[in-house]
Amino acid sequence: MLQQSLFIIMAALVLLTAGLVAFRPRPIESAMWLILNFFFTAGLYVLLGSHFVAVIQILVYAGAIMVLFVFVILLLNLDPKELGDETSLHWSSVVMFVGMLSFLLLILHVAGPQTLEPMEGLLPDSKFGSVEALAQKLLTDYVWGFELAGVILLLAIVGVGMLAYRKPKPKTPKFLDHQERPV
Amino acid sequence: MSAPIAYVLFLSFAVFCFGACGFLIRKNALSLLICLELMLSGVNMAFVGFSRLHQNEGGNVLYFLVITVAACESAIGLALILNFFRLKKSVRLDEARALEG
Amino acid sequence: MVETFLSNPDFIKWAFFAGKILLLFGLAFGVVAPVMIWVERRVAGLIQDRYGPNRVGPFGLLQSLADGIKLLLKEDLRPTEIRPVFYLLAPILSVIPAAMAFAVIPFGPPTTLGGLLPTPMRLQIAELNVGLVYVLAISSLSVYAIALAGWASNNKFSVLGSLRASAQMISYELAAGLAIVSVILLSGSVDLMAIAQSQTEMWNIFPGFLAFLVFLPAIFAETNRTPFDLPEAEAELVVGYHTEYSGIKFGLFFLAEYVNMATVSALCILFFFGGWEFLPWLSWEKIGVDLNTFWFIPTIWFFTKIAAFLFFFVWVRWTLPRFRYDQLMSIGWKTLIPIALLNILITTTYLVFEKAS
Amino acid sequence: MFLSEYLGVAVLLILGLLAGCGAVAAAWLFGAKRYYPNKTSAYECGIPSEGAENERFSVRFYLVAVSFILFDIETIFLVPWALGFRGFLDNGHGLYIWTVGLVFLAVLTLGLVYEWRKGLLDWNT
Repeated sequence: MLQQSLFIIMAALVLLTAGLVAFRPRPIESAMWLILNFFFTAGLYVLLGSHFVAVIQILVYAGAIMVLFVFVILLLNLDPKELGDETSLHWSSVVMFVGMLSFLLLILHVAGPQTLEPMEGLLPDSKFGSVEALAQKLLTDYVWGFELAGVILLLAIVGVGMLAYRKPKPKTPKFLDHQERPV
Repeated sequence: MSAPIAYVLFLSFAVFCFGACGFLIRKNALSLLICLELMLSGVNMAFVGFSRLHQNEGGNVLYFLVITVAACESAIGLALILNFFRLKKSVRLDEARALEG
Repeated sequence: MVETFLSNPDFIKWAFFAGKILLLFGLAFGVVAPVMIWVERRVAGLIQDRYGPNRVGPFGLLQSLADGIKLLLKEDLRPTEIRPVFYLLAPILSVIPAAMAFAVIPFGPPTTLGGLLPTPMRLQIAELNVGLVYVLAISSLSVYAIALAGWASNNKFSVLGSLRASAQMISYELAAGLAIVSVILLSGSVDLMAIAQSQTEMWNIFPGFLAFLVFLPAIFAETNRTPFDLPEAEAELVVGYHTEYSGIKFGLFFLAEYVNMATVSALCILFFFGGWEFLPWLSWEKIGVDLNTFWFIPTIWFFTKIAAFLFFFVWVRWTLPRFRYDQLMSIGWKTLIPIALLNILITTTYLVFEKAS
Repeated sequence: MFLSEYLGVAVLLILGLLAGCGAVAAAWLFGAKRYYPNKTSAYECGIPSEGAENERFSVRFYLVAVSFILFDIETIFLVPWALGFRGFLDNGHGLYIWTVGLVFLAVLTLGLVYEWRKGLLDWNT
């Protein structure tokens, strides 16, 4: 029973921070709320039993990707008029949001009531959610995914290299003093 | 005895909806990418939820692949935003009018 | 009535749990930080052939207490054009990861505390089986405090200092992560208790010397200690990201730095110097120490190793000169990371072909 | 059952939070508050600060953060590989796991070499 109540609390916190991320105007605030959201999602994954995934969620999302976002927000150091903070909360988006949620209730109703029973507990010695079980699965069935992830990372490195880097113009002239300079 | 799969799915769909709504109503590029990260995090929740339901590690492995794509996507997205900022001196999306007829 | 209360296992389990937390939290925040301030200034005096603080209390022992009270009572200066929420959030955000990092550090073999506990329990606050990755995750969170501190104080020097400090911490965290991968290869486990127990015969520093060569500069850079503390250097950047902080907020940054230093040196000992084992080939069992009665000897030996390592931190600070910023970054990216990748290659090839033969 | 492990983490989180907020609140409570303009202006070694308050900084910091993410994810993939290495080694698939890991490492070392040659890692500014 403790698990259910903890799950409800964690889910409520995740939804609260997700709403704050979506509807707070300034990017630095929504970035901070998103970091909190990732923490509560990691807590949710712990409740679902996958410990390694929860720690990776903190390490990669909250510890690496959001650092990049905070860096760019600090780097650009914009004052509000350049930011375009005002959000155009249009009634169409509210309707769309409610439509999506009701659509989900429809699916759950069609999928059948058995989705509402609690998932059966883990066996005491089951290694679900640990690093060994994931390593076993990752390196046998999903080896091609493992290699292709490396290739995707390489593509991203090359892409960023092309997009964001300009060769600095050589400030000092190329000619040394004793060489003559073209007129 | 963990929570039913319906709760996990409902939660992941709701987080995805928040991300999608934030994506549609924001006017500056940085918040756009932040809401995109929120949508990806919602999708990850569904993967882990199903992985827990069938007690099979496949969902967790897919979670890893989605994280790789999310990181590469936000890296490239921010590179584009930096170039856009270098051009237009602001990240307001209303400035991006070059393609308007 | 009291015996039944004392002897029922639940009470003992929770008392043991609370005792572990109080011991580690009290040690880290109450003992390590003040004593380290005192040790740092005394050793600096020793190296520069002068006295350290010796006015307040015997041998100046109460000096750090006096500093603490002074910091508390100083004026709560708040410059005008700061961003108030993030200005106050930054010192708090620097203390939280420091406090959470030592949750998984084991400080002794599983014991029954000389018969007090019904079953042998682990001397570890949180027995996570993903302990190592948890430590990596928490140490990657301490970048936020520095980035926010610089940006919130809205001062040119502090913004530049905070960007440089976080860029340095990021690149050396990467080198530390790759060094830890080869430690996992050597010890074959991610749980910190298992890593320490796998080193009874051979410490990891002998097969994994290259990994240690990468890990040591990485932990110096991660806690912004010399020779990697350019962003905090008084001469260059006016104390870098905490220029606008004064009083206890400034003190919190240093408290977090010292606690991080203790945690990181405990990790280095666990990974490479065999945790609480006596000597490389002389584990406690070999010497014949009966761990049931003398259960506390490995723990005390572990804490003396940490103290030695902290002394090494201070000793390096007052002997080595500071790196220039481009040297510092090129060391991080162009020497440490290639060496770490090379080390992974060597370790795996050694393991495969040693197994094959 | 397994939740009690995370209780330690939660307690330490709360203790850290209390220590931080307690210290800041104590400073706010005890500290004197005599502000006057030249004390509360930004610190410029005494001379009034000139130059734009938020001029732009070089894109170098962005490049470091991006390469950090991409190589951090490489470390994430290497952790399960390093852990599963011994298991595969014991039941005879040593060479298989070796080649899998080495291909992954080679691809990403290629990325590092690309960054090195293109000059993304130089800090001559």
